[in-house]
Amino acid sequence: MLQVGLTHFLVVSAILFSLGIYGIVTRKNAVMVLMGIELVLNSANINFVAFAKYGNYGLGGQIIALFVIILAAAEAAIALAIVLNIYKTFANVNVDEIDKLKE
Amino acid sequence: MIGFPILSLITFLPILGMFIILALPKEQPKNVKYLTLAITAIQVVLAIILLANYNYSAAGIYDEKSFQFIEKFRWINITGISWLGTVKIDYFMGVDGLSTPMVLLTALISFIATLSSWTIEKSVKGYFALFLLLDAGMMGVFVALDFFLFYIFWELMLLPMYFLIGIWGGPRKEYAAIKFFIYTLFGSVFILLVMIGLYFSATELMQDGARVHTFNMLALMNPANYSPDGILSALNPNNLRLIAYIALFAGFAIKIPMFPFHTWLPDAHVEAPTPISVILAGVLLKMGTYGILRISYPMFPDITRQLMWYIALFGMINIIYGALVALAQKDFKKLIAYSSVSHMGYVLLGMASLTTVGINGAIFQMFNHGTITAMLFLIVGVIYDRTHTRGLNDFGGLATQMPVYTGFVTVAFFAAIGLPSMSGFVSEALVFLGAFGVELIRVLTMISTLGILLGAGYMLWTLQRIFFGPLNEKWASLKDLDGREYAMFIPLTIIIIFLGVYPSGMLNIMNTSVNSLVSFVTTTIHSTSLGGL
Amino acid sequence: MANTNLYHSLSLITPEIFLSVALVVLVLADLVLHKDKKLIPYIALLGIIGTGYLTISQFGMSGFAFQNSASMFSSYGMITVDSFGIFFKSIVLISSLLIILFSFQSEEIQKINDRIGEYYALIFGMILGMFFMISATDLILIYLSMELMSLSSYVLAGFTKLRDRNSEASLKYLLYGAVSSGLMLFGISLVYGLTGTTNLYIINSLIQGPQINLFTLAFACILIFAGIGYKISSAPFHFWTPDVYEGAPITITAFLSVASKAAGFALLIRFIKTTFVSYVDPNGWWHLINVFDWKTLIIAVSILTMTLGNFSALWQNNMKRMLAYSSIAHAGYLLLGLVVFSNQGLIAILIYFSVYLLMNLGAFLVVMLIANRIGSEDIDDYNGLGITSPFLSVSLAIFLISLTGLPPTAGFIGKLYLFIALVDAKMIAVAVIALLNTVVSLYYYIRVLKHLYLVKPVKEPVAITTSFSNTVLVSVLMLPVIFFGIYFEPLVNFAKSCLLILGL
Amino acid sequence: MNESLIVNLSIIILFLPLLGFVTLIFLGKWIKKLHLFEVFILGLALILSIVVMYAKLSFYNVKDIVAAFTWISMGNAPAIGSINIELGIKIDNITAIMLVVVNLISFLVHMFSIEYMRGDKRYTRYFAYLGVFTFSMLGIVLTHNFLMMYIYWELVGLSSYLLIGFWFEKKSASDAAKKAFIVNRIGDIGMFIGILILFTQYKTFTFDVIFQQIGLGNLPFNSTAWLTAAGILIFMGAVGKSAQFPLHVWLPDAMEGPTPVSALIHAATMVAAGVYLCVRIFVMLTADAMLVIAVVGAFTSLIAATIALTQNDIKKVLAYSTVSQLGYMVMSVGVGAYTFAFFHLVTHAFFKACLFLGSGSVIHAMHHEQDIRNMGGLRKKLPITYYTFLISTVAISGVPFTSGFLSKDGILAGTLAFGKLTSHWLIPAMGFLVAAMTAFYMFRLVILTFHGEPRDHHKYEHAHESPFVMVAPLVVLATLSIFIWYTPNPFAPADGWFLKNWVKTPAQVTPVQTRFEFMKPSTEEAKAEVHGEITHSVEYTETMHWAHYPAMILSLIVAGLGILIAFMFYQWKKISADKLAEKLKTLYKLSLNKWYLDEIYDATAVSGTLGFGSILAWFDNKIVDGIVNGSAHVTQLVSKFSNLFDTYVVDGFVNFTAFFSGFVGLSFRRLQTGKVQTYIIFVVFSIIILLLIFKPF
Repeated sequence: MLQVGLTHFLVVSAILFSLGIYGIVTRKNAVMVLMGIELVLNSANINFVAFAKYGNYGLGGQIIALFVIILAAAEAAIALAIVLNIYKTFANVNVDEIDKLKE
Repeated sequence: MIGFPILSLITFLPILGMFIILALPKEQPKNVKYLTLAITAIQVVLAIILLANYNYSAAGIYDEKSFQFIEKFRWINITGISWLGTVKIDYFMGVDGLSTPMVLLTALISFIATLSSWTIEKSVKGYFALFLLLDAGMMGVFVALDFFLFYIFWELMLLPMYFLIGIWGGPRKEYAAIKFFIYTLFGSVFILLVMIGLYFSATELMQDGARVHTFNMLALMNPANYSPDGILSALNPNNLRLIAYIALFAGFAIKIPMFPFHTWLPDAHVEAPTPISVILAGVLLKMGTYGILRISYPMFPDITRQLMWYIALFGMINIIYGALVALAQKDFKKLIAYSSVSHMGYVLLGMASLTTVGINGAIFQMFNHGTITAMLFLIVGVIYDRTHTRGLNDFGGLATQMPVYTGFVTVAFFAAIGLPSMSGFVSEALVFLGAFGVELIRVLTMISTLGILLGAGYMLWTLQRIFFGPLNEKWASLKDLDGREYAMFIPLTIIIIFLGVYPSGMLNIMNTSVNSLVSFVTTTIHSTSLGGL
Repeated sequence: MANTNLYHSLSLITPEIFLSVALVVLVLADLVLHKDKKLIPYIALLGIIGTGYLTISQFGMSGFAFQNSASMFSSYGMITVDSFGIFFKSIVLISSLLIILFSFQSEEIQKINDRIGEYYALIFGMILGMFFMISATDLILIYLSMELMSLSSYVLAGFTKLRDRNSEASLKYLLYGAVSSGLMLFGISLVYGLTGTTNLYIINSLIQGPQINLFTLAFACILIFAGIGYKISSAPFHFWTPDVYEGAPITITAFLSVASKAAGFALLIRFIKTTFVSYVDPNGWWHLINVFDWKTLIIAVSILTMTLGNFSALWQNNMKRMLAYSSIAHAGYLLLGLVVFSNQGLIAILIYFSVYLLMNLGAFLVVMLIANRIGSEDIDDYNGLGITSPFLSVSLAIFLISLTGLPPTAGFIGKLYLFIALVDAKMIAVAVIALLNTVVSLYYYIRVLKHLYLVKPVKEPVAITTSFSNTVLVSVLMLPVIFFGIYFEPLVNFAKSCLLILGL
Repeated sequence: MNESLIVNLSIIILFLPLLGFVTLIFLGKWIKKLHLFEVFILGLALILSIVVMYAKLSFYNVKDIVAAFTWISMGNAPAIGSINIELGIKIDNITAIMLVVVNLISFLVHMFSIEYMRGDKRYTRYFAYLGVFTFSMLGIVLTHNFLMMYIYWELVGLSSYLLIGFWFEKKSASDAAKKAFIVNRIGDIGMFIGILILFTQYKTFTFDVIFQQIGLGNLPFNSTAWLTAAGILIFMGAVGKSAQFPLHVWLPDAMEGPTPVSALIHAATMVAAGVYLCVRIFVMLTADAMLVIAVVGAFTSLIAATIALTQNDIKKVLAYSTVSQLGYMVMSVGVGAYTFAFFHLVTHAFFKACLFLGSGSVIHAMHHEQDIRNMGGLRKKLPITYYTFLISTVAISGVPFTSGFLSKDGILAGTLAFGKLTSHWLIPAMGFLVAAMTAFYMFRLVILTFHGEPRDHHKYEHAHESPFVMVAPLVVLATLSIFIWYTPNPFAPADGWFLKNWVKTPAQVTPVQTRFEFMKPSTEEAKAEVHGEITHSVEYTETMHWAHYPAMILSLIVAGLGILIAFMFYQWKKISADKLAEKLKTLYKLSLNKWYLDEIYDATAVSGTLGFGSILAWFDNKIVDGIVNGSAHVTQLVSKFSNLFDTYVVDGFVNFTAFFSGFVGLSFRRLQTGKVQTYIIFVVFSIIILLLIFKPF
């Protein structure tokens, strides 16, 4: 019987983290990039909860995860507003085409 | 002694003048000029008062008691939390035989340069405001006895100089100005670094018995003040003292300018307006050698003794190289600029000798080069004002057209060649006498004597190309000197000849100090140097 | 017991509470005042002044707020009030005050007058975030406060929406910032996993034990440093800086370049000092716990930062962008104060920051005033302004000279103290590199002066007259730059009195 | 007449011409006929100097009068002791005589110039320059130390420069002036280094002190080699000023100056200063140094004589003859014939000044024609000039009853004695050869100029004898070329008052082992020498006596031969000069073109220096400055690089990431990335790199 332990959580978290980074750097659509960011945040959340659970650290980890989730929501709200704004100005939300500011 | 703070006055008077000028309405260029003239004239008067009250037998150099006109009070007084120590910086000014000639020179050259600035038409207010700021900076460098204060004045001149070249200069002024600025700043950051290093290596005994780190130059000269674990203590195994010396020297050498750091000079001179060239050649270049004598020598006597051959070598290279390159110039001003390089080589050579005669000669040469080269640049300015060309081959036969001018030119040129009866001869001769007496650098000295031949070569060739031969018809309507130009040339000519005939007039001022400096540099053993160098 | 603890904690964060109230008042005022929003900036000013009063009244006070009574380390709280924090809070407040005053003058901001309430509310959000950043000693609070600040600033960067580049700046800032904070959070989670706590003091005592996985810790440290490094725009996390600085409204750029950086630095210093320093010896040297080589990391980063910043600035034609790179370079200099790991270095940072505040805001102010009139931040459009607009040009010259670090300006004193710290720590090579960087920096600062004074303008440059209030504002920044350059005793004494970082 | 009066008078004599200079320079513009003031001053100086000479020679014949004061004092210098540089005058017999010679010739030249220079646009200026020259020359004569010698040395160089280039509108004149100054400087450098050596050792410049120290065995750097070197180096000054080979090239060119100037400066006085210097330092010359001096002198006289044979410019012939005669004097010092060197200096000054002024008179009469091929027959038109010129020519040729005979004969005797004592026979051989050539070319000059038929009739018709102020000096100078002024016996110069009473060879102070064998004193002599009683070894004196008559006979023969041949060629036209020239074409060309020395110098030293200067200027501009600018370029490049860092390098990372991503197979699509993402990629990679660097194991 497979015993689910800390390592498994950490592996999942690492995969999520990597996928998140990958998404951030490869996705064209700004919304998809934001999704990548969410993945990174959630990988951290998994860490927090897993550590709290398996390290017997009390409830601290879980509470932190809650904070992060709330914050992620706030961030998403602002981010989407900005993306909307971008759409208004550039008529698309492709992050690689928004490069007027350079050099 | 005088009842008023003469050194502060002579230093900060121009700054006061600057503020007055800035407050003046824009439409009064004449008033601005007269005000500047008045201020520089007062400076000259103050310099004369200083000289009149000067005690010729006080040495100065490392001994605070024998400095004159001292002004010293606590400027920055940060009482430390125990582990930080205290920061105490003094506002410390004073003069001795090393600085007095330079103070006189600065006052004189500023005055002459003001006269020469009369032709400035473009943004007169700005020009003279910057000019006075520059004046203050120069004066400050020569009277400061606290390294920190010295450094502030040292850097203070950079900016006005940049603008004075950059705004009122010739066609490539921007290039020349930035080159000057970057180059000198490059040099001065090394000075800054060594200054901080010295600060941490030495302490000064306060009145309350505590020892605190210090920027006081005189304290930094005393080997007893160095702690064995200080960064520039001779016990430091990494030869840091040597490296620091070289860095400091390089910082000053750029100002001199010493080969191979000299390339900013021709550009700066060629592009700068005449009065600024005059200041540059007359005073600014002296700061480099003054700094070496005031700071490098007494603070690092051990390294100085160790490196004297190299200093002489660079002196020799400057002399010969500058002269040879001058020979090849086709631009009058560039030629004079390179002749400056050559002449400053004598100063280096004289300093390298570490003898009374040589160093007396070096300081005297600093003064003389100041007056003579100032005159040479004024000469270029006069001709450039009238013809707007400086090509050596564009002239010919001007002696017929402008006899009085030619007369002054002849005086200046022969003074530059080192003709006896003019001041340049005495200083060059003393330099050679001093340097030749030191076996280590004798061969270098002998090679350097070629400089007096080459000097005659390019100067006389120039004289011939511009003034002799049939008159170039293009210039048949040139006017000879006017009253203002007489006023610039006559004082310089008188000084050049007076000091050529009676050099003791200047030598006596510095002699005591030089003797003291020489004995200090040649005999001081850094107590912490036992294990190191 | 718990209540007294709470009261005690609240009494320590009165400035933050006041800020929050002011924030709410601003939002409400924005709702209430539909048409005439003239009052709002004054409310903001009052808010800053009130906060300032409360902050200053805390001076000399020190203590922990929100201690975890359940823990064995009950004496350490999430928030630390000490003079170090108060120093940085003052920096933040002074710059906020000035930014609000700038906003009065900025034409960019005048154009969005209908949304002015949001503008100030968001600024207050940023300030609040910064305040918590400065005093936070708990990783989670650090993260949250950083996010609070960031979220407000993302919006502000694109607030005016007057040009494409506003929105673009906003988006870039957002994406970059979100990733950085995400990385940082991941790092924090690792630290939490290693130690079971997020309190810096407790982490400090725990990592001195033998059983810590050093590799994980190093990974976590680098991730956290990436998060903070992005805030202080140190290389290699600085890439957002030029784009955002150029795109954002100039007031916000100025604010980011000073206040945000100050908060970031306060955080970095406090984080490293609290977490990784085992003790401070009587001579003021900080002794690092031997778990991660912060010293080498920061030396490398600081040299890289200043070099990249300076070299990149050389070719910039946009003043804001140039100042952005210059601010990167200055972050590099400031990091130098940290690499020596001593109180001497800390003093240098504090002095440098005080000076940096004046000269950098001054430079931005003049750039803004010029942009108001000529509608451009392009350096080529500055040609000939030196003659037609002497006051602004001279003051810009003074600010830039001070940024270069030449005497007799305060910038020189800042650099001097940095180099003094370096030489004191016998880090001569680093000092030499930094000095050479100074020489490089002269080139681009002086380039501005060249355009102001030396280059002949193609068309007659406009004469920019400054209103009385502008003159006062510029002078308020310029005079101290000169005054502290000549007489820096009060500056140093002030910095010295702000050294205290509460620690073990 | 006491000492202080003599001193004071000397100082007055010294400064009178300077007063004239200053007056003329500043007031010349406003006051007319001011030049007469200068002439008057010179007359006054002449009278005073005669008084001084009389006083010195009569009352203080063996005692030197010295007066000095401190010019520069350097206190008590560390490790050196007190250094005082003095100014002062020393009047010995030589000085006293030179004072008169200089003032007399100067006065006569002034007088001559009044008419000769009339109408020149810088008339007053000319007299001013003459004044400053006279001042400097008197300074050389009067000084009591090396430094002042050097100072006045340079000042005469200046006045020479100004006067050669007086007609600076002519390029050749300003060229010549420049050349004179620079070539002189070459010699001066040597002299200066020599002085440096002496000062370094003795901390003084004063002749007497230095000589005394050498006499006590205190040598420069304790080495006889350095003493020799010092002697030779100081002699280099004389090589320059007295136009000795290889620095003689300036003197013929210096003839571009006004002719009276040539007479005063470039024939009679300034060029003789080199010889005067040799005479001054004679006592410290070692055998090696003397040999060098003798060889240089002999070679110079020979080479100049060969050139003079073929020159056609009247002044050029005289110029080369001057060089040749100066070589004679220098050679004389070298062989130890000290007294005759000085004697010849004085006699030569008079007759050569006369020759030059005579040529000036001719040129004046011929309206500035200088080529002797266009003259001829002027004897009738210019009788006084002719006769005075002839007397001087006879004198320089060494015909009995002239002063030239006396002094030249002494020199030749000296060389002969030297040859016998040291077996350096080449030196007397050259001496006699030169004597023959001198007689030849001088008479060639006289014949071509004054005898025969006029070759340019137009100019001849207009020629007329010069006015009184011009001929009077000629007459005076010609008179002074007669033996009677120097000795009652025209065949025994040594018996005359000039040599017997006034000028005596001083005692050598050099260490005995460094002297010529014949100059080493015997034991008794050594004792006497200390007291300055005996100067030369008995052996030398005896040999001189032995050489006297053979030298006289030989010199008579060679001079006669030279004169005879000259007449054969040019008067009687027995031999065709042109044909001979054709036959000896190479030699003729060599001589006519002055051995191509100017060309060689131009091609080597001058072009070399200028070329080197150009190369260095290029080096300076391109390399030294280039390094600076190069570093600026590199900086700019780096900045460009880091500036483009964002765009390209980061993009590179993107591409790499694309490749990398493709490699792991997560996406086959080509990645479309924007700028923000590239930044983020960079952050991620930075973190990885940092982790790799800072991983704890």
